[in-house]
Amino acid sequence: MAIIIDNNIETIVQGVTGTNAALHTKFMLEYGTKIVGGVTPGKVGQEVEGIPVYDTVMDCLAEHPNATVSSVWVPPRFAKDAILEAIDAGIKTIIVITERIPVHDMLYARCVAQEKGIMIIGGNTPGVISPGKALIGMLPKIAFQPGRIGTVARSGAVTYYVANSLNLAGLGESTSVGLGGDPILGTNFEDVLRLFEHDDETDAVVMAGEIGGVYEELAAPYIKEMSKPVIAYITGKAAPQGKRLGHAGAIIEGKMGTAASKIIALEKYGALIAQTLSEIPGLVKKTLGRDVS
Amino acid sequence: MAIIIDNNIETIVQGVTGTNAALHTKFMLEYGTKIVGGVTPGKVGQEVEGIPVYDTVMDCLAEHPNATVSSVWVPPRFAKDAILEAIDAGIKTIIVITERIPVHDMLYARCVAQEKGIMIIGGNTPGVISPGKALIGMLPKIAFQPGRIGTVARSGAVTYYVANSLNLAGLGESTSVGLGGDPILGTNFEDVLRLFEHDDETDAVVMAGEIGGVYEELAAPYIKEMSKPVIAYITGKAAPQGKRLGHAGAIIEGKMGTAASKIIALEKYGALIAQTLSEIPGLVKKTLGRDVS
Amino acid sequence: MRLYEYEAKRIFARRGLPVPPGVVIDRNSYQNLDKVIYPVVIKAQAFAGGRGKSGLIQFASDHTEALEKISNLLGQEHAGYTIDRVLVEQKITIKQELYLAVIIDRLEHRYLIMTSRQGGVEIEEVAQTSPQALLKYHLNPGSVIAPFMARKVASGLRLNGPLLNAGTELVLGLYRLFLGYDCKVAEINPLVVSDDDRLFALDAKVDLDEDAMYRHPDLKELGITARHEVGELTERERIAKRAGIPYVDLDGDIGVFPGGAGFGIAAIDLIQHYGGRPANFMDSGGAPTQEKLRTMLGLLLDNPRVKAIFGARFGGISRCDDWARAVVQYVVENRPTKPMIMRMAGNMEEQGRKIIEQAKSVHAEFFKKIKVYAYDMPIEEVIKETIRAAQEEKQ
Amino acid sequence: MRLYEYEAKRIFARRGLPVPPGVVIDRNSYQNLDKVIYPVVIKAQAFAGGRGKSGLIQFASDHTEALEKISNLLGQEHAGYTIDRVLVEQKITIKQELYLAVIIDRLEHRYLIMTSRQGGVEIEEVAQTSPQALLKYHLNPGSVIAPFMARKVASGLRLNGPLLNAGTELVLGLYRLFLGYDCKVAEINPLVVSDDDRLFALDAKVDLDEDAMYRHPDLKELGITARHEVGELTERERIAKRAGIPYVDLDGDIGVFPGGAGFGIAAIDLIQHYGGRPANFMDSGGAPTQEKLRTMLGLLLDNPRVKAIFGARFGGISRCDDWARAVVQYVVENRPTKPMIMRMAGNMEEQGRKIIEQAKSVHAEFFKKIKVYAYDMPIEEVIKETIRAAQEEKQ
Repeated sequence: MAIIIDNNIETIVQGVTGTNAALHTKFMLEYGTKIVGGVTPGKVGQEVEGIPVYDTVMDCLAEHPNATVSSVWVPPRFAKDAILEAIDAGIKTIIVITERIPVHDMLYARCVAQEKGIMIIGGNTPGVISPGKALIGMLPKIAFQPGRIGTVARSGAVTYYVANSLNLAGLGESTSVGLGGDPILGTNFEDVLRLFEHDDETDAVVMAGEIGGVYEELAAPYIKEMSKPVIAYITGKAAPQGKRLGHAGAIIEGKMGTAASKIIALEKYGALIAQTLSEIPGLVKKTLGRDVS
Repeated sequence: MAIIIDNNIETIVQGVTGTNAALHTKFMLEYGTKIVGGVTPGKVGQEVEGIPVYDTVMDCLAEHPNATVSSVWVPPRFAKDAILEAIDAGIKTIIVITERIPVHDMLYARCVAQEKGIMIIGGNTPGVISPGKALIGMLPKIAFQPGRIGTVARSGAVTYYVANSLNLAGLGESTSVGLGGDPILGTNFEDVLRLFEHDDETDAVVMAGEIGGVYEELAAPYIKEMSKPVIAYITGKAAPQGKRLGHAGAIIEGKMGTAASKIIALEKYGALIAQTLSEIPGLVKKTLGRDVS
Repeated sequence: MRLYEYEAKRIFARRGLPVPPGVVIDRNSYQNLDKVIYPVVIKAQAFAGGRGKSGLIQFASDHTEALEKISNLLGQEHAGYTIDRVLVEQKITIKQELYLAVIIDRLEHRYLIMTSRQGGVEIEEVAQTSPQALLKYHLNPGSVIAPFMARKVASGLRLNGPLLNAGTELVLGLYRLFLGYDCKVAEINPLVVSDDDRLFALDAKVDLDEDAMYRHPDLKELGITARHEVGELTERERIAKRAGIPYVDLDGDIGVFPGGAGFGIAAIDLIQHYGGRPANFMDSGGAPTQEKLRTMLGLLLDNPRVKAIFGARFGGISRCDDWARAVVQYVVENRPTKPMIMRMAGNMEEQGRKIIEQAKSVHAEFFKKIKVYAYDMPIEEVIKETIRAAQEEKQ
Repeated sequence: MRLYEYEAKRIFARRGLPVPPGVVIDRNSYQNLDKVIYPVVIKAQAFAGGRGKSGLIQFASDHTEALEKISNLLGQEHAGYTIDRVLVEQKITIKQELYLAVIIDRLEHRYLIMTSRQGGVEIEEVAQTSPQALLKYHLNPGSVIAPFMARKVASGLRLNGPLLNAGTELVLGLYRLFLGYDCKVAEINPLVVSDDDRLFALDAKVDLDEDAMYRHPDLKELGITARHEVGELTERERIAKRAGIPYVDLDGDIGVFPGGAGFGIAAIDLIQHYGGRPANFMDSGGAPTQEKLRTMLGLLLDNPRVKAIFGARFGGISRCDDWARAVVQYVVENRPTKPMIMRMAGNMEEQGRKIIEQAKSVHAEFFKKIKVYAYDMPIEEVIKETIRAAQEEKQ
């Protein structure tokens, strides 16, 4: 079984009637993801790509009691409420596509989720894909192929390029997880590394971090405990200080969050550092000592 | 061992520098209660009746780590904070003398206390006395004598008159508990009945209720489970509807909280009803079938 | 403290909750009627359930009809109170009547949002006849309400489409009003959907916590001040309130001068039990000053209905000597002629007794009808003697 | 988003936190100096630690001295930015310097109140040299602060007597400001006790969450608008911001036109890794419109420093055909002469390729220096080619 999502999970889409959400609902369905319902307040009775729309998550789960995963596509000012609603209704995994959620909102939602043992991924995640099984989010399916390498990254496009370079080298992904570009994340590198470590469909992990925050540094000590190799690719070496680079979380604040500090920490605990995207597949193959696909 | 307070407990006084609190600190000390410290913000270094004053409960407990009981005498607008402070600092029993605490404040404090397993008595309680052992609050010692009857009442003066009539008949009290006259109480009749039921120094219980709220009705079913007799005295039969009678909690709201409804409930579950104060000692003696002192 | 409908609706309007456009009219403000749009509903401002059945709610389709019905209502007596004001509102055409309230659940010690699709009737009735029609949502004290929670409530009322969002806003608004004004009850019954698919609070019931009113200075701006939980104060009650003395007028002839609220309640019971009729409830509170004690005595002795005074002091917080001093000073200054039968026990009893004995020896004539018993006299005997004294006075 | 000291102090003042009386002076408001009481402190408004050591904080005892020092400071360059304003404050005589801050603890994901009796120095230093001098109090996200908690914090600073209550109010106020304005940091360093036993926030550091500024319309009243986390925007950055495009000027010669912020960061790294110099960071965001894509291209091509463009589109959320259409339209309308080396892969790649091929066949002369590679061309090869193209252009 793949981590986080698999081909047997049932999922719902919050904010399903929005343009992006509707488009990607289509893509997800095409990929085979089991979307059972959508939620947009005030729009009960409508359909999106044949999926029924409900006013509340509670109403939706009343009709589809097996849904355990939700993706959240609502505008940032409604994201906190959408997450809290999902938790209240009994959703177990919440994949938050919405970007630029106010920091205090996300801290609060994260706190509630943690108290109740709920997994939040994101905000500003491109989503999660277990190639050939299920896709939740807006990752382009063309960038991924089934395989035995787990990948985890902060950024969406980097997630695609990492998988792309693995695929071009004949490797594939067990699951690819986008943590998200926002500064406060529901799930961080260490959480996902732990999942991959215990996943028997994964042989090695590629983690792609970027400037800002301390999630990479925090994960470093766990890498030493892992039985599986970790290849790390950190971006932002050329980044200026004190300026957000697109992602709300991608900023060097004072001495915190530089690419150098992350690389030093990861290397210290045994991660193999890739300087470029193109180095990644070579390092994976070298560390596994064999050709895997 | 008596219920709630005994001669070995150490106690502190919040709001100790107020006129009433200072006076009753004197009376409590004279009675033998072990007051180890007082708290009034901004007054560290002062003394009240030889007791040192601290700025915060935390500071006080740092010096007197064995104190487990606090009495709260601060003005109503500070009561919630004083209770929360006591809970935060690790106090286990909080006796709230302050009256007319805003309802929402008391509900909140009660909720926090309950989550943490802390006992609040009051607000607007005259206090608790275990005659001959300890007194916390402002009960006049002259009204009480050691004995084997537990008493519990909403009102202060009624607590005195009940004990007074027991004493005049040669009976005495194991512990007398004032629940308080405010509408939201930290501890209610049932809680105290349970304590008396399991107290081997108590043979029978006198409970004195009054109009307003439903605490008497809620306690009634437990009386049936008790092995000890309960004599109930309920006041407010002559009270008009919709008017607060002195105590914030003493009001008949719609059909709720009448003396009649309380008496019917209590009688149904086996309490003996005293129509007047003077009937109480006779009923106690009759039900115990002997002369106890 | 229960508000009149028009007061509750002023708070609603301030918080942006939808109420029908309307004006308040009393005997001096008939001109407000010029501002209404007909047809109108005329609602007598009184604390009464079932106002419709009692004729306290009327309809008018033009100015003449409205004027006639209003002047008819103003001044009417209802359940002991005079109707001083009516609320005149534009008539809303009702498509559906719902129920929405936020209250304190006294059993659970939590907040409770209650809704029902059966609005416009007494909610207690609904609770008894069809409890499944009542939806309940609990919240912890002090907690904010998340919008999704409000939406759940609105959705439970089966509001949908644009009405779902309007309903969500209304639930949010009512809950925040409940929390923000320290309410014990904030109820809308009926909450109506109009024929043009809008929501209106057709009636509004708000019950404030008098002890928290200091936190809400804006209530004064809205003309809302402290009074009885339900109903207006009498003249004596107003005087007492100003002096900080809990005091309620009753219709008997025995003035009650107790110490402490709880025993005050017991005292009026006992007087009634032994065949007397109390003239009042009173509470001296924790530790009354001498001045306050004298005001209290004045309230009783100046009341023409009062024939005799029952007094009791169990010196606890308060001291017997202070009490005795106040009584003596009042008696010497005011020379009351009504009998006063009292008991004094507790802290500083001996000192108090000396003060009274000395005053008696100097001013024997003022103390002819005044008795002050001690610890050994059961309180109920004192009550019985007061009842006898009152009966003698009447003859 | 880091505020200038004077902006932070305006928020402090609005919330009733004690700041020394002072005025802000720029080149056009020297007259404000008439309002100050001497002696004064003159503080250059710049984002820099250790302003004292860099001469950015000066003192003056009269008007002449103040004028001279201010005109000296205004216009100075500091760490890449011009000093446009000074804050002139009445000088406070300091008895004691303390430290107080509310921040987000990124490890614990909770709020953190930090205090130290060693104020006026960098707190990181205190944390390293005497960690026991740093007191920490955690609170859960979104939770209100109880007054007793604030008192505990003030008491931990060993404030007592009347200062304890002033300190309690200050902690309450700072925490509420932190929560109320969606701050990431609200810091007072030093918090001083003056010789007359009053508390003052002598310096103020506030870091706002730009993504929550929509909740605080009053910031605009205070003249506070969105900009870089630290520092002002360049002209191009301002244009980009208005168009909703994350864009940061760098000092190289290769314009970067990526899709997605994360790969934008990777791209400037890779350009540098292979010996090139990026001219900018840019992010097209989730699913950019064609108009936005054209604005982005314009920002790069109109920049005289830019010699060549590196472009990349991995069609995910966004589609290759939309991207191709935007590129073609821009090229046809603006006929850029700089080389553009790009790669397009992903969703709707085939359709996109057709659009470009067709345009090339019609307008071959505009596309001479433009290449659009496909899925099979590794992205780093595209970067290397762009670097070569830029070098050729320079010659």
